[in-house]
Amino acid sequence: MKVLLNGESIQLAEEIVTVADLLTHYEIQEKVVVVEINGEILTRVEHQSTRLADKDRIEIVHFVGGG
Amino acid sequence: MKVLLNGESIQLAEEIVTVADLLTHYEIQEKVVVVEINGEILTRVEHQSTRLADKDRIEIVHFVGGG
Amino acid sequence: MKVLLNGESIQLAEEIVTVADLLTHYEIQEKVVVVEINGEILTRVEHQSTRLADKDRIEIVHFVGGG
Amino acid sequence: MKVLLNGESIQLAEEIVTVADLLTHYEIQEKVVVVEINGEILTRVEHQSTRLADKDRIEIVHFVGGG
Amino acid sequence: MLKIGSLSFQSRLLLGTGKYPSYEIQKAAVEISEAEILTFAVRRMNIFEPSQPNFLEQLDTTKYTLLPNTAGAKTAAEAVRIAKLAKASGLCDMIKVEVIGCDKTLLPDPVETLKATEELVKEGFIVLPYTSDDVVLARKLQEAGCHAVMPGASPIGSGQGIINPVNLRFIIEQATVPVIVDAGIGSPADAAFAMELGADGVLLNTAVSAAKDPVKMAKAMSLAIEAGLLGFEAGRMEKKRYATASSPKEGMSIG
Amino acid sequence: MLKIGSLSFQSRLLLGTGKYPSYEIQKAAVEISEAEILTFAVRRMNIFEPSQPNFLEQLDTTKYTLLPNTAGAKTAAEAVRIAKLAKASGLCDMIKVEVIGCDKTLLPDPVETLKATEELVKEGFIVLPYTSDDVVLARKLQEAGCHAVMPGASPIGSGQGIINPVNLRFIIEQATVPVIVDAGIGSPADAAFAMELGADGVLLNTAVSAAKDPVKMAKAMSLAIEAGLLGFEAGRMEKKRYATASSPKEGMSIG
Amino acid sequence: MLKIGSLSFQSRLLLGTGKYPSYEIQKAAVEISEAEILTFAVRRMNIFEPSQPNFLEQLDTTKYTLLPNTAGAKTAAEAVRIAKLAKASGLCDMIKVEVIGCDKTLLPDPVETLKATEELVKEGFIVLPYTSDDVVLARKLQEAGCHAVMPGASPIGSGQGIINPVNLRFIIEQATVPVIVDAGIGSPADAAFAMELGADGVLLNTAVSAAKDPVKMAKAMSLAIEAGLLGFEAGRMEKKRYATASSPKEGMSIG
Amino acid sequence: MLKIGSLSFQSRLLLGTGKYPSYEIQKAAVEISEAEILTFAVRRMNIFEPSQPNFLEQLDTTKYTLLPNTAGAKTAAEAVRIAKLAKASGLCDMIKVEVIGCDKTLLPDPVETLKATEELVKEGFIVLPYTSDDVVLARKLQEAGCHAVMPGASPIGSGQGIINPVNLRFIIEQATVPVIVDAGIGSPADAAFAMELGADGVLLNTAVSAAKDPVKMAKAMSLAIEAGLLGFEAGRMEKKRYATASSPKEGMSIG
Repeated sequence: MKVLLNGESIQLAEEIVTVADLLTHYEIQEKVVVVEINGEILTRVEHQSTRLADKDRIEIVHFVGGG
Repeated sequence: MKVLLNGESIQLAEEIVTVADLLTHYEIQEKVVVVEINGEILTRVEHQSTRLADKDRIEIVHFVGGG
Repeated sequence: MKVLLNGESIQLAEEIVTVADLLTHYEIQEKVVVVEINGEILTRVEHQSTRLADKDRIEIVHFVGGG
Repeated sequence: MKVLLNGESIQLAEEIVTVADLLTHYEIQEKVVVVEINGEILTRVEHQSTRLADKDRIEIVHFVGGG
Repeated sequence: MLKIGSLSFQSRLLLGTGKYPSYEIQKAAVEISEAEILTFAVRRMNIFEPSQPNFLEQLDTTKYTLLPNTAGAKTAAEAVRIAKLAKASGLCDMIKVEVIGCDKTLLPDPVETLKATEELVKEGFIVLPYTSDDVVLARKLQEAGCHAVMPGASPIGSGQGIINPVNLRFIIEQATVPVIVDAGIGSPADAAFAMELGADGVLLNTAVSAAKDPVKMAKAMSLAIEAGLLGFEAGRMEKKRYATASSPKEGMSIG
Repeated sequence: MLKIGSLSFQSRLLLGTGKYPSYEIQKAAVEISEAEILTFAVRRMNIFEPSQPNFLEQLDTTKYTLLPNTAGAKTAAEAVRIAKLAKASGLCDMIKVEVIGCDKTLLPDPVETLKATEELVKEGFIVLPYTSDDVVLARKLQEAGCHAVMPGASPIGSGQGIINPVNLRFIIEQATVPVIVDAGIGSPADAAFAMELGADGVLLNTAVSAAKDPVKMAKAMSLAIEAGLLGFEAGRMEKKRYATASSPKEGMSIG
Repeated sequence: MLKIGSLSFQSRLLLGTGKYPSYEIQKAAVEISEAEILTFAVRRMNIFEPSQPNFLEQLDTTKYTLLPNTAGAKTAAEAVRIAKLAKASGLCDMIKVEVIGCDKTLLPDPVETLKATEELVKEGFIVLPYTSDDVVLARKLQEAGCHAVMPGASPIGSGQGIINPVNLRFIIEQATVPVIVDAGIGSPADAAFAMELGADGVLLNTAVSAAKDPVKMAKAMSLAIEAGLLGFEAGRMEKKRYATASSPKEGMSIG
Repeated sequence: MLKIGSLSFQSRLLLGTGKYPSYEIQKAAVEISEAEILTFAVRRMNIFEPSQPNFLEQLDTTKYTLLPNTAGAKTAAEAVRIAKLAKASGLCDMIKVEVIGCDKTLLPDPVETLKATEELVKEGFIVLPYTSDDVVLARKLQEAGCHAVMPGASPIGSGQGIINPVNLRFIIEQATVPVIVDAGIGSPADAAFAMELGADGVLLNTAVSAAKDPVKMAKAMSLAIEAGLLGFEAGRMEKKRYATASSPKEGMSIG
């Protein structure tokens, strides 16, 4: 399926079904990240259970240095 | 009639019918004053035409020195 | 003999012969003081050997709190 | 004769005899200048009467903009 | 020329009318100051006592523009009401929005000041809000359509002068309407400094009325404001960390 | 009236004549400033080149009092010599003693300045020493008989304004001769502030000559100095830590 | 002890984590500073490039309290969203509300900051709004239930120190929650001064990260904040206009 | 390490011993301050009354370096005599030259201070003159061979802090001996600022002895001086006129 991932239109591989799969694909499953889908913010526990759908708007954010 | 004039309850003499009468009574008809009756602000021209009624809440204000 | 001691004219007892005697008399022989006689500043060792003479101008000073 | 004029060694023409001649030669006789010869400061009136001598150290100064 | 709304003024000094030792002194001070805009407060009249003289009556109101303030208001609603009372006098349609949020510091309430400004602009007033030196708030007041912003130099009547020139400069740099420094000016140097920062005018009261000689101080202020304006226009020299001689180096080692 | 020695002046502004963009601008600035005292430096004349114009020649020297400085001197002896050279011109018997002790800061040498002052007073000059804001040194210069003390506000040509008003006030409080704030003034507000502190006059150069528009700045300075003087005479309001209303509290809670 | 919401902290220094020369230096600086609260920004992850190291990963997050900011937000809505994203990490429920209203000065938007604070308090966050030194706004933020107010000393990253101590003192005097001076601190003296005014803490970043030696500066800041706190508690001497001898007058005229 | 003459000290704080509420408090303050150099005054002893306790007796004089001052002297001759009296105690060969030229401001006499310094250097003393912030005078004192220069921050006992950082910086930039800021320090921030300017040490008395809690203030001062020194060594960030974000711009517009 096709999703909008951090502002870029991406064609996802078939095996990427859940948010957890997506994070694993980008090798950030271990990192401190927060995922928002179509404006809905997910908690960590929801990563496993949340299935992706075509046209999803996905945001993956993290903490960076700031004042 | 009885009115609330600048916060004080006053018994008005019979001959005081209009706002203009009231100003004359207090000898301030020549002064720069603004009259508010029951929350309604009057223009100068309305002083003549506006009749007072029992229980009216009347405010008479003016300009004083200020910064 | 008569001396001027710290600005006051004093009649010294006969037994006061040296500066050391003087300090003992005033019970300050143990204290940190500096003695000046007629404008001459004495070191501690000179207290014993210095004899007083009539009309001597004697100053006894010490350290006090200061900034 | 040879003089030291404002720091430069100068051979003066024969006809330059007095300080006044010198100022005229340099066309500054009209200007506000002060002349010092061998450390002696001259007043304006002395310009006429003061004769130059060989090896004189001559300074000619004036007013310039300053704070 | 100071332009506020449709009006133009020669003088950059807006003068308050409170707390003068006497009306005679006040009149002389107002005249010598050459101020064209005078502020007033609106108050309940004391009609039950023999009428006291009132400064306004002694003034040729055709010669001055009156700038009533909303002093006393603690909310936008109160400010709007006072503004309407003032306007009903038929003498003015300018209003100085002053909504105090703290009795001890007499500093303005940013939220209520903005609200009052928005409403009074809608009502067709010429609106001059007294504000803190909050830079973004000043811009919001502009966006609300006010006709001048009046940031304080320091607390009202404190005479502490300009505490924060940085914020004032920021407000002035982004201003689309005149900036009038209001409150806290204590001396002519303060007033000149405000103008040097690029302000369009200065509003003051206590600095004149509480001076030992208010008339002389009024003159001093009007001169200082002109001096500061000219200084701003003339473009001041740059500050340098070290010294630079004003007398030339050439021909210095004489003889 | 500013009285220095036997002379009296209407203007409190003493103007330097260095570093103007052109003589035309300088002439206009001098005129509009209404200064009556102009400073100059004494330099070796460049006689070997075709004569350049000289500002002094273009000046009606009967209308101005010349105040030559001893800039360039690093010792009392050099200062005394320059003073004598200046006096020999027959144009002036006033001298600004300026003995610099540090090339980077152009700050004065207190010891040599005092020595030069003592000697020049003996020689009958009217002596105006440029000094630091050292309070006791200012008094010693007075005791030496100088006719005015001229403490610096900040380094020459730095335009940093008055860094230490405390010392200036002390100098003024104990002054028996006029105090003229010299050096460091950068803007009209600085000049007004100097006068508000009680100074008798201000000497400046770069603030005018290095402004983008020197003529306009000259006017600004003369207005600012008058404003500051009037402000000092008028007696400024006291500074207060907290605010005090300028509008009355009575009759505030309307309706 | 600094108490914010339900949490207590030994250290009064809140440290920003932006713009350090290297993670090694940053780690050393954080440690030596003894800060317990570290600020972070929330940003879109660059997932398409090989992952870069991230400071947070190298931090024992059990030892520190994370204070994410809403930098980047220009409206209350954006700030609220960023706050929720931060909280969803499960690492923190504190938020620094930062709604910028001006890109050039990075000064906060008072209206949006207040709105965001109200909403985030309702949402159960521990809310620390970064605000201007507007005194009344600070009180409104308190009334909105924020857990600390964080007025700026001067513009973010400017290092200009405390420009307006008067307003800061007013904010502190009427504070019912901790006051943390945020933004503009440039040197240890600035930080000490903030604490001497009675602040409960200081938040800084650039003063440490942009120092030539950030680690040493981090130590300096932590000492300065302790010094300022002790100085405030010790009760400083009164300022006097004139001098008063510290050595006794008695027995001075010796001999 | 602070090196004065042949001696070296860990602490940068020189502490005065005047005007403490009690000897107990003074002892505790001296200890916690970690000062190694203590100043004293020399006074005529009151031998005709029962002896009062004396702070010096209660001090382990082997642990501290005594720095007697010449307070009370108005001439170089008087200062030299007091210095010799102090040295004759056998306890010290350091002397703080303090020749006051004005009773109201307690500011030093530059000429007599220089004279006394020259003579005492010849006599073999370790000489630390208290001086104004006159930059050239400071250099002359160095040239006279003094072992440290001690410019005042503001009048003795006034607690006004550093009025003129510009002159202090100049003095420090051209110093060939340690510069110790003496007099006028009122708070820890003042002390930190002095060190940030590059001073080698700070001498204070009233700031500690007149604090409500002198012991706590002594601790605050010792921390502040260390903070300021580290801050100076760390190299502070540059001041900027406008703001610069500490959070990154990248990835800001989320979603």
